[in-house]
Amino acid sequence: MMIGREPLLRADGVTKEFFGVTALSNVDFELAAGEIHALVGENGAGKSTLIKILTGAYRRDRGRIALEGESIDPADVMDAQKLGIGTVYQEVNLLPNLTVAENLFLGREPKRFGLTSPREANRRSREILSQYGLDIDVTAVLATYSVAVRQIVAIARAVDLSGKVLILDEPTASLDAAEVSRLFSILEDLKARGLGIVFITHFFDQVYRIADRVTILRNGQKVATRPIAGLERIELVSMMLGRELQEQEAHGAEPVDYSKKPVVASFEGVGKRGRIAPFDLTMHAGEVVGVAGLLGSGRTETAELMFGIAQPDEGRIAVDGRPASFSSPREAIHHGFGFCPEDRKLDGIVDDLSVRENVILALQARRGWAKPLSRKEQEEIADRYIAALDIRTSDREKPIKFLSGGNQQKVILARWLATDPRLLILDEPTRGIDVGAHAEIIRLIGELRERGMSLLVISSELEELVAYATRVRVLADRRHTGELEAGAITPDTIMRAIAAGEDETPGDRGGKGRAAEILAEGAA
Amino acid sequence: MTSSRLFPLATTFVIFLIAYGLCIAEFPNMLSTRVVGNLLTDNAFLGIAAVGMTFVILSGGIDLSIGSVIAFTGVFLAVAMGDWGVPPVLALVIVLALTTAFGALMGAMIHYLAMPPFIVTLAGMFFARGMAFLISIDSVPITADLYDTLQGLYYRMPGGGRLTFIGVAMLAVVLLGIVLAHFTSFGRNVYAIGGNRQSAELMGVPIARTTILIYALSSFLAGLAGIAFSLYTSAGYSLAAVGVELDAIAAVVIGGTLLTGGSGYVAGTLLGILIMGLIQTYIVFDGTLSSWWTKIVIGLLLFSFIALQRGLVWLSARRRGAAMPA
Amino acid sequence: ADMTVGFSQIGSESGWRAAETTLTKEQAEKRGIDLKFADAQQKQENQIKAIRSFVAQGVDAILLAPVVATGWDQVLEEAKDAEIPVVLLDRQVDSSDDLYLTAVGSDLEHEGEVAGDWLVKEVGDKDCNVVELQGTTGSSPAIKRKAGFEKAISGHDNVKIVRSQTGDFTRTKGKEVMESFLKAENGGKDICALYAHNDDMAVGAIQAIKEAGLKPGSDILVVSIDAVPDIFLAMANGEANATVELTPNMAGPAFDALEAYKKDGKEPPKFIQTESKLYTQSDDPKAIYEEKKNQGY
Amino acid sequence: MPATIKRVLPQLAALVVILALNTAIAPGFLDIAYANGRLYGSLIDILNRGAPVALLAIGMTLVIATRGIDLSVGAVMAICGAVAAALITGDHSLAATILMTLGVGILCGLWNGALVAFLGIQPIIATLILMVAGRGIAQLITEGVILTFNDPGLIFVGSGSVFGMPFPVILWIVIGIAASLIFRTTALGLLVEAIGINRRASALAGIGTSALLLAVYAASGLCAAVAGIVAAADIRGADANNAGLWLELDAILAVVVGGNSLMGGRFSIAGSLIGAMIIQSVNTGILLAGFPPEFNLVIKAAIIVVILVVQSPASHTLFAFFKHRPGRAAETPAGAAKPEEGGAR
Ligand SMILES: Nc1ncnc2c1ncn2[C@@H]1O[C@H](COP(=O)(O)OP(=O)(O)OP(=O)(O)O)[C@@H](O)[C@H]1O
Ligand SMILES: Nc1ncnc2c1ncn2[C@@H]1O[C@H](COP(=O)(O)OP(=O)(O)OP(=O)(O)O)[C@@H](O)[C@H]1O
Ligand SMILES: [Mg+2]
Ligand SMILES: [Mg+2]
Repeated sequence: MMIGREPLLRADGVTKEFFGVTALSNVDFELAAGEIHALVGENGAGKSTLIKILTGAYRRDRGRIALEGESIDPADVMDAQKLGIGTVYQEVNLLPNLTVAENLFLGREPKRFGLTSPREANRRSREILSQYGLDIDVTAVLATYSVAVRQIVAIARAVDLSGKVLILDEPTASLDAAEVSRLFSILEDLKARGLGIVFITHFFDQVYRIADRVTILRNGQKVATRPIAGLERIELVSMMLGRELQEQEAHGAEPVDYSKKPVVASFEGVGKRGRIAPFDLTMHAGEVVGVAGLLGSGRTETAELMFGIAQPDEGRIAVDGRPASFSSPREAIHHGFGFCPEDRKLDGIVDDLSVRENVILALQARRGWAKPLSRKEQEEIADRYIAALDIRTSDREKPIKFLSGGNQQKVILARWLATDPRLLILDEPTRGIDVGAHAEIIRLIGELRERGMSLLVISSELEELVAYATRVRVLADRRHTGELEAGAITPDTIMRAIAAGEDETPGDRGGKGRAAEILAEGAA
Repeated sequence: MTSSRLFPLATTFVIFLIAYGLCIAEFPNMLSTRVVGNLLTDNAFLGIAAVGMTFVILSGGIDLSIGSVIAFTGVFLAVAMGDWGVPPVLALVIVLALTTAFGALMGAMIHYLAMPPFIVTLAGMFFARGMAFLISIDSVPITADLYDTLQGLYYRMPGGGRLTFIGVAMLAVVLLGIVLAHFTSFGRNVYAIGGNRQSAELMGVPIARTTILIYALSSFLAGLAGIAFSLYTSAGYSLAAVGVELDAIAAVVIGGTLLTGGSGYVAGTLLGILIMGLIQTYIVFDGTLSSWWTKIVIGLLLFSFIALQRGLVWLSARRRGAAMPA
Repeated sequence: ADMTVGFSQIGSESGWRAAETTLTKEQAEKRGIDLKFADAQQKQENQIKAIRSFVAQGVDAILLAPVVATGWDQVLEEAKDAEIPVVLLDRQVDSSDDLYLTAVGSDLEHEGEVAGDWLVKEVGDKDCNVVELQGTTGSSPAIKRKAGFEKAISGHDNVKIVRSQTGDFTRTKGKEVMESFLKAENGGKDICALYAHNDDMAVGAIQAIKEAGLKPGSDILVVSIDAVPDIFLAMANGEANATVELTPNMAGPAFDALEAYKKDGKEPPKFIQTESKLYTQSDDPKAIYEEKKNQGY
Repeated sequence: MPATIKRVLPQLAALVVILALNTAIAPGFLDIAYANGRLYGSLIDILNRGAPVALLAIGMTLVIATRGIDLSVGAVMAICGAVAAALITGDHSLAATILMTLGVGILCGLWNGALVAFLGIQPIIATLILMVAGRGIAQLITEGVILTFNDPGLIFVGSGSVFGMPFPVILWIVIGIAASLIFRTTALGLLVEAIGINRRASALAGIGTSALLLAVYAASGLCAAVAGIVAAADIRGADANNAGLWLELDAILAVVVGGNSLMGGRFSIAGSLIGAMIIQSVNTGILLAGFPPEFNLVIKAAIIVVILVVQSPASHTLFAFFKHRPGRAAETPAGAAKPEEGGAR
């Protein structure tokens, strides 16, 4: 396309080592003005590292970066921002203690008479966010909003900051379909204005939908840069993995009557005022209940009540037919529950501890402090899951904070698998996980189900739900509005059920419009 | 809503009013302009220093050196004006420059050497008091005319209370602190660093400059507090203001600022100072407590304030949760 | 009660001060005076606050045991404006003397001198290396007791201070610092006498001397100041040689003066000096110990 | 374990340097003599005088590992010293006295722990309450006087000796080793580190964070109680006014000089103990040097700064930078401030 002309942003021979482990070796990268350039690769391939180097968050060991032909050397993120490069890093790096507006305008607060003007910042924030269909109180602190909202705010900030280049590292990891299409239309606009956009994702659909070119990284090396047009999907995957990927079975699970199977736990009229309306849910052994809904529909809240993180103010819980109540996750775990949380950075990883320690943490906590797992047992468990989930780490003793985002996610998953729970709740388990591992996790869920584990899986990825769910709970506006039985589960039916639920209970997000949007989206 | 962010602050204010009311019920004399004037004047130096401490704590740090810096300032001023014959105004300028530079140095060590603020400022605490000792171990009176003038500047309120220069200066510092915290980029950056240093860095906040400025500001205000203290006592003494850092920290925290950083208000600090002053005044008015009961009662009152505050905030969080549409 | 008196005490940093507080309360009770007690926790600012509160409260008189000499002008003036007489206890201030009614106390420098004179007499012409345990660096007793002692030994070249460190007026530090003095001075063989700015440090140091295998009181002479009960116990055992008394009953003379002033406006002298009495082993320390034991030290 | 030793190498190096300095200042510093059934010498003094801070540092290490801090230990020392003196002079047996005193220490710790774990009060303020009130409680017990006692058993704790070693030295070494064993041979160490690094995630993983916090503060109270008994026994009296005064700062300093992070997480008790000895060596060195006391604080400040600067991660980077200078000069300024070292959060 733009060949011949000087690219907007260009990196030559970028190399980066961390404590002797090579994360990037001799990577070249080119971004043209007015293009959307996808960056793909397995977990730990070096994508995030590359963009951190481009934006001055890391120093490179070797290599050259040029913006519009001029050699640049951003010493920190501020430098990069001044050069017109706006970035959303993988872990949503905003400040939960500041308001939405303050987050949007940090570092470039609107001023009046030399002093900052919060009023003006609030006004402009509302304006900006409305482009993303987000009508929220911008004077509330960010901590009160869900991961998804934070993600949108982060994107809005980066877009607003980027004069020339916009870099997005897995921006869509926790967005639903409607949010994604809104984001894409904004990206198209920016592209038309001549911005260069780097877009990292593990969703190939999205790559094909929006990108002009794609660069593939593998093991810290660049494999190729290709125009999307004419690139076969199979080819893309094999370039990324360095091998062929077995074709995913996209059909749903066999319709089996699970109601005959033993009941692991039942929840009757369990609810919490202001959080989630009372719901009934019976979990049988050997079934996977998928949970679908829009952002903020109350999926996470449902899980939190089931796991004792929040206490219901009404309803009955029974485990193995006996009444139970848990006031803390610890008690839930003693009943054989497990919960892999959505926000891995805040609720998941214990960042200074090693991969080994992170894996065995829940198991050890359940055994009690007096019965330590021996070092050998710990190593065995860790090694088993590092192999099973293909966790990319140079060493099981590496602090988890030095792993790539997707690999951290796998470690947290391993933590819960290691406890071998009877009821496992997974909140967005495949967030940020690459295609290879994604297929692996879907296979794993199937296997656990066959072994008789009961699973509740929350996911925004409908295809994924279709692949493993034996039934699907549908939530809208903090209510359980419906359920799809095995056999009737397709992305389209789920979408319709969500939309129907939204229409029933027009909530703060303007139900009608949303429902129409979702359906339109589903049709596209 | 913003009002919910201000809730802890409002709670603290209400607690203060109730407590004052209770005191008056027991000792009607406490409702006099003298007591009000005293609250401001007696706590002026602490208030000024606590404003600086608020910024430090908002950024997630801590400054243990302020008490020593106050002592150093006093001794330096006394000896400079007395023995060395430095003109008073010049001495004031020099001492503020010295303390500010001292704070900047601590900030630079904290940032560039990645050392914990607690320890850097602990060393700073030893150092500043040590320097005060080196200048003079005696308590040195200050006799400059400037001091007489400033001490003579007060407004006599009806009822005999005095609104003194240093009391008003403290209020002015609090006001400026509020503006600095909430209406400048520097203020935003302080909150940002306190929220999460790494994120702030990735959002382009100038960490190095802000950190150095924060500690420079704190030491500058400690210097100013030292000047207020020397006006208060007309003397410099190297053993003065021992433990003031803990009083300041307590005031900041009682005022609703989180020690983990990123959340709190300068105005809250003023309330914290007033609450602590009220506790002391109450104890003196009571006048029956032995030395040891004084300590125990201060501890208990401190505990009740904090527990009450937490209880109210907790209750309101529950109420607000329930008020949302189910 | 016909008179309400506010008493701003420094704190309770030592047994001596606890005794002063106890005796003051006793004296007040005996005379039917309503005493408002305020403990300043060693902080001048707290004392100033307390005096201001006393003024706001409208007491009839104020007793002040000032933690430091400087910085009282303003607050004393305020008390004077409110026509409340102030009596200083046990330490002096450097304010002009029309700001307070009178000061009751001993002369700190004189105490040091008495201790020094005793030592000079005791050793005669012999060479004597003295180690000194100072009070809290910068505190006025530390400064004055040091100066007084030095004045007493000046001119006697055979007596000289070879080491001087602060023991913070505490037993623990007294012991620790004495241990290092002993190490530094040839296991203590080069030390002839110890001068401690208070008895507590001396008591700690005596233990250190004993643990080092020397005999306090004979191998190393021990002289200190305050005359608290425990030092008499040590003297009775022959482990300490002399102490200079600082009486904790400052309130008695203070109340006398106040009552006289209130009754017929009689101005007392500006300084009522208490005696700095020297006690040695020949003063029947055992009996004095028994007598002092119950005075609230 | 070589890994453990490697971990404390910088601290050991610092200790050696300070001791070397002391030797240079005070001739005979290294001499150790044996007399009256015990060892004498400045080195022994350091071990002995450092005992209270070392004991406090053991508990403080654990508290700091949970991202807390315990300002009350000095006051708890005073309380426990007073309790011990009151009990022993009240004709209780030595065993009863010591057990009850330790119980009081644990109680104090539990109070702190409850404020932190259940009321969610920030540790520095939660423990500030007891720091202020505790000394008052101690004075209430002694009524402001130094409560002296003559019980030879209790005195032995402060100035007795076993095999020539002063008993306090034996105490802190044994307790230090015991604590390390308890925390390292069970899973406690790991769990404590986990809650210090990420309390939320730890709770979600099923760790009983509140119970653990209570236990850790109780342990700190227990250590303070032992230190309080040692301090009182040393001077044969409970000095409620001054026992343990400002020792909390020394204990925190010891923990940090020992290479532990105030941000919680990974901890080393051995490191803290060495830290305590470093601090005591500085103090003893100052005393031996014979400077006027006005200089004490400045010297102490300077030495602390030097030790910490040498230990700081940034200076390691700087050191590495000078050792093998990379190709481009512009690449390494202030490397430590970069997130790659600090990691996420
Ligand atoms: N701060 C760090 N310290 C040490 N190693 C690191 C650090 N950051 C990244 N790495 C390593 O560099 C490699 C590349 O990581 P990077 O985060 O760039 O992967 P990624 O392609 O973004 O993966 P993902 O899709 O999981 O986000 C990984 O092996 C990771 O362990
Ligand atoms: N788009 C939105 N607009 C307004 N508020 C939202 C939005 N999305 C989430 N929230 C808020 O975030 C909070 C978290 O919701 P919750 O975690 O239950 O959602 P969820 O269904 O789990 O969705 P997800 O986890 O995918 O964000 C809710 O209190 C909700 O009010
Ligand atoms: Mg990544
Ligand atoms: Mg969710």
